[in-house]
Amino acid sequence: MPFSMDIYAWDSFPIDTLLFWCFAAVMLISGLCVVTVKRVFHAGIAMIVCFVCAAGIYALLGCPFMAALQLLVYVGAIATMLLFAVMLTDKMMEPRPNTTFFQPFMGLFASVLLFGLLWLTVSSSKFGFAGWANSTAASSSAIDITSLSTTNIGLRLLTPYAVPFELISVIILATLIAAIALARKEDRSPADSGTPADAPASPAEPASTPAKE
Amino acid sequence: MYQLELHSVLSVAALLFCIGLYGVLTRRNSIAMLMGLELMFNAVNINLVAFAHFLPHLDGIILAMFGLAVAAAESAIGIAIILSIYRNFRHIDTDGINELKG
Amino acid sequence: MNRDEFIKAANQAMPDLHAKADTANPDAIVVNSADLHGLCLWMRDDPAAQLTYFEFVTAQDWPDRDEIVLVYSLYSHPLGHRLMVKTALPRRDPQIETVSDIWEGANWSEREVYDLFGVTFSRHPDLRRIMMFDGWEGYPLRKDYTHPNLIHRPE
Amino acid sequence: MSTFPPNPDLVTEEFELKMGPHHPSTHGVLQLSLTLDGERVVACRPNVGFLHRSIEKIMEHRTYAQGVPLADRVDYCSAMTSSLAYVMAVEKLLDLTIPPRAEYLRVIMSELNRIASHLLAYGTFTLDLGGTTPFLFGFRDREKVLDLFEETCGARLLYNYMRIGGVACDIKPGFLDRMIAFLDYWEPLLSSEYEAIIDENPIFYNRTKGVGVLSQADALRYGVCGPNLRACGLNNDIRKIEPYSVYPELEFDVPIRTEGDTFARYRIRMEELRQSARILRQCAEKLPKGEYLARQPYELKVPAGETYVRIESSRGDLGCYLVSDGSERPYRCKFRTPSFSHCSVFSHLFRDCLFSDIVAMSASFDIVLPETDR
Amino acid sequence: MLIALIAIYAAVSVNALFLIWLERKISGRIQRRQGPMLCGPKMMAQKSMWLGGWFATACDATKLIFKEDIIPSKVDRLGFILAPIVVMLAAIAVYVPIPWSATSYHQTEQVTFAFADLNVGLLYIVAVPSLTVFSILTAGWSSNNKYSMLGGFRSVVQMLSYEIPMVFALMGPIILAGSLSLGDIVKAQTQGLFGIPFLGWFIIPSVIGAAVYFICAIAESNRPPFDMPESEQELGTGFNTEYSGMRFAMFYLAEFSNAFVVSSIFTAVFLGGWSIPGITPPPELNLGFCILPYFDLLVGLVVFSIKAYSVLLILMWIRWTFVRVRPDHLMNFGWKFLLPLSIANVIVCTVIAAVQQIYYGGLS
Repeated sequence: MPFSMDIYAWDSFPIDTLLFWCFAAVMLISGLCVVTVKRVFHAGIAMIVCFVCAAGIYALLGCPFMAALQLLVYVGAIATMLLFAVMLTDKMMEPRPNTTFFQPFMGLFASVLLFGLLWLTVSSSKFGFAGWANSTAASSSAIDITSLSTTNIGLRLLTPYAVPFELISVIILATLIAAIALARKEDRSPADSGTPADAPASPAEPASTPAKE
Repeated sequence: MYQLELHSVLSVAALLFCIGLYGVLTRRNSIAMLMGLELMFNAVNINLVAFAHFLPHLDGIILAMFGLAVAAAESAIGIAIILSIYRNFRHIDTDGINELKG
Repeated sequence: MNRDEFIKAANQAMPDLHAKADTANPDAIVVNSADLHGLCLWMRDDPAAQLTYFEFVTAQDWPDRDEIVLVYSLYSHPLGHRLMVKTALPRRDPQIETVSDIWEGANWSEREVYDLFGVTFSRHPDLRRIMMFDGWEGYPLRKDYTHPNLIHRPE
Repeated sequence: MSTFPPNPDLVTEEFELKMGPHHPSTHGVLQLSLTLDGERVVACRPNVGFLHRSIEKIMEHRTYAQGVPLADRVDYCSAMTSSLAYVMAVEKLLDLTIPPRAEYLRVIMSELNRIASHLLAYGTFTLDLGGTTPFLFGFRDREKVLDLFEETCGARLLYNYMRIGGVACDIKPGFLDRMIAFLDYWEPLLSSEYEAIIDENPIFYNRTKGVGVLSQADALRYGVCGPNLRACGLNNDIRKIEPYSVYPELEFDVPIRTEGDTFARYRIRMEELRQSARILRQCAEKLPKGEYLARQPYELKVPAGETYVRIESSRGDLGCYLVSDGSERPYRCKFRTPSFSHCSVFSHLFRDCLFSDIVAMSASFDIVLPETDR
Repeated sequence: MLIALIAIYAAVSVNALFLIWLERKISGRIQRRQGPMLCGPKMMAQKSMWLGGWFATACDATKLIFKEDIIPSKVDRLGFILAPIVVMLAAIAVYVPIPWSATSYHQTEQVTFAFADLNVGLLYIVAVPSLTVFSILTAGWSSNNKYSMLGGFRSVVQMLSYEIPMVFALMGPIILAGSLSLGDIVKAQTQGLFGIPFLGWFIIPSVIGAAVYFICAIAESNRPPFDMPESEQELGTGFNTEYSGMRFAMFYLAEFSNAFVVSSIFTAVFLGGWSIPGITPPPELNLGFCILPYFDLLVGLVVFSIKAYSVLLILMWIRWTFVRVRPDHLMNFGWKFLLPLSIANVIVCTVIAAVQQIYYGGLS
């Protein structure tokens, strides 16, 4: 058994392109599942499969740091939070019809149109990078910005991009406080906030929208 | 032909973006809408990483990481809002929530 | 304090009680069911008696005398003496006031007597069958209790 | 008491959870219907009666001698003491004095039974908290006690050893030496193995200190007895306050603690194990020679009358209220069992605590379901 | 490529089987009984207690495989089936970056012998358990019974709140070694600290980090004393109550392979992987050591497994002596005690790394 992976002969067979297309295919299929599946919990699971494949694609595109981060942040935190939200709000056993008659076609039409537009711009443009790359390579910063190794990312992150890095931490702190404030009972808010917010069920289903359940 | 070209990655990301958009537009359950939104964020990140790989320039990844952080913050706030809506209306159908009194 | 002092103290504390000594049980007094609740209150609060520990309440079914005799047993830890109180109730529809407001321990014992003997305790917080399931009819520990699939041993 | 009052800030919904009759930590078939608010227990309603064999009804159709095996089954974890209560009630009605050797044999057997039952309690209590090793220590040594029982009365759980007027059979010649050998082997283990693995363990401390505190007033109001009441600081050991059989001649002391929480109840039982060993050593020396049974006619007729006898079983004061109408069958026989009142305390005690506290507290009360349901 | 994957899977499952047997023997020994003695050749059982019954886990595994695994009717089928698969996937995926040994036979410089020595090794190791978090959540929710839901929520809350102190605890060695890849961390540990050759292991400079990581690792892999989620006494084996047969075997194997992974990461990061203090040559010097081809590879492998199994024994020893922790103590302990401790550890390690850098010309 070859004792180390990285001296395996890569170039004889385009394994990474093949892998890329597998990941892309699985990602797109699970993406479709997310939008079409009846039960939201299954949509959640499909979304997680999609995130994992995206992490695979990042690894293939030469930056494993981003792949690990994606796994950690998206699959570990955001997806778990979404699943928690689904559990809190969804009644498991009675799947409800989720779209009215005309709505899917409008959405379909809009997104297909957008995709056509994007596809045209992408395939027609010629990305002439050769000239551009070496012109910026000799720029002032000591870090070699062309090699995507983790140490370079770290250095680049903290020297030229130090300010946005701190800003991001402020944003996350603000979200933390906002989320906690939202989760508390609203009856703390001043009395004139209309119907008491924590009445278990809103007094009357708004007559305008017929109950669709 | 076998080498990976940029525009193939970009088209995949664009397709994912459109799927996310379709999800946001058609889904009635607001949590599923949020999931569609997350798909769109992912598509954007794939684009950024693709440019970082082919250019090759480091800023793509750094921007992707910032994008990641903001997406996480945004979905946290989204879920908090949805849960407080659920507490008031007992359901989270996007059609049902149209009064502003709150 | 043995039984006779109890009777003297009880009669003296509640004039229209006229508690009598029980023949069969050496340390039991007999009281009529109406003023049992008053007697129990006195027993718990009186410094001489201090019967704060409720042991059990049970019943004896006497079909020939057509009565159900309730037996309350109380004990006092500080003073170390015991007193048993007996009252007689008619067999058809035995009804008595609950003592679970005086001692919470009585709650479950009274539910058991209700379940097995059919004595209803008025003002009992949660009078349900405790041993049998709720749909059971009949009171098993009564002497004349029969059940379709009850097989008597050949004498 | 580490209570968890409802948090006014969070809007939560309660849900009903039946910790049903078939559950690993309810020590038999007890159903606790809990209303939970997330991890916090809002209210608890124990339902009993799943193991009701109506022993009192059957006793009314059996002669007095046939009642002894039935009395064993009232509390199968310490069968000796439950049949002892019934037998002493009958003897009190007959006002029969039994030979001193039988008295001593009865005390030896009930103290051995107390050790076996407390070992069971120690094992299940630590098992419910998650420690599997102490469980095995407890049961390994309990086997040795059961061997002693098997050697004398041929049974390991329901011994049918007590008789009206004495005991069923005399002990084998080498019994006392084997018993002393067991005590010598087992007593040092108490501190070296049992308590060493559990007592100084900080996690055990956090799980039991200040959990399930029962004040003395509440305990008395609900009729709690035995080690659980001694944990609230009241000496209610019947062997001391109403000494019966030969206990006045034996000197032993009664462990008392005042905190009244789960840890106190656990400590009381461990101390009682040591006291039982001490009693057994004294009985081994003082065992007189002579008759072991004052034989009674099979068709025994008991004069009409009522009596209530109370003895200290391993779980508390076990009473037998016997009514006889002169025939050879008891007219009414009521067993006042400690677990019945301990179960009724649960609804008062399990409020504003955590779901995992329930397991610790119910295990510390050492309730046994046959006693509760009779 | 494919052979390597099959090799990992085979090694992991055989290892997990062996671990289950070892666990039962150790627990037997602690409880002064013999553990499984019956399955397996008789004469070996007579010879010594440790040889008896080594066939037990094989019998268990085959029993579990052939047992009919029931899928209860009211269950969300997709989540129910997917959860054990993802748990097993995550349990195996974590093995990839572990540096078993190193050899300098071929190249001029030491090459770590691992399945794939990623240069984001430690981050990958922290990222993959988030898959187990998701699968436990789905298992608990989709088996649609109150107990498993409670168990699922408890385990997710526990794993999430112990992930943060774990990451901070691992930060110490990363700073000291200057790289995320496990191979480099082990190489950095071969040199001494402040010039003294023997103090190379990272457990010496970041002792607090080692202790915090050890506790968090126990919590992450749901092992006692933190096994509140699947405590039989309360929740009836928590999230895997409804599982039986092969699916339950998957959860069980995953738990044991997690335990082994955790102890091997602890050896790699804190106990100096395959290096024997003082004897293993620093990475650049490669000649003197390999007498036979791949000899230093074998020696490294033996040293690594000795250390890994000793840490595993401590894990098992803890499992059978401690009582279960109550969830709210768990949370207080995690957030209020471990987190500040691990942050303090990061500061201590940065100071040591700085001193190392200035006076002794850096580690890696």
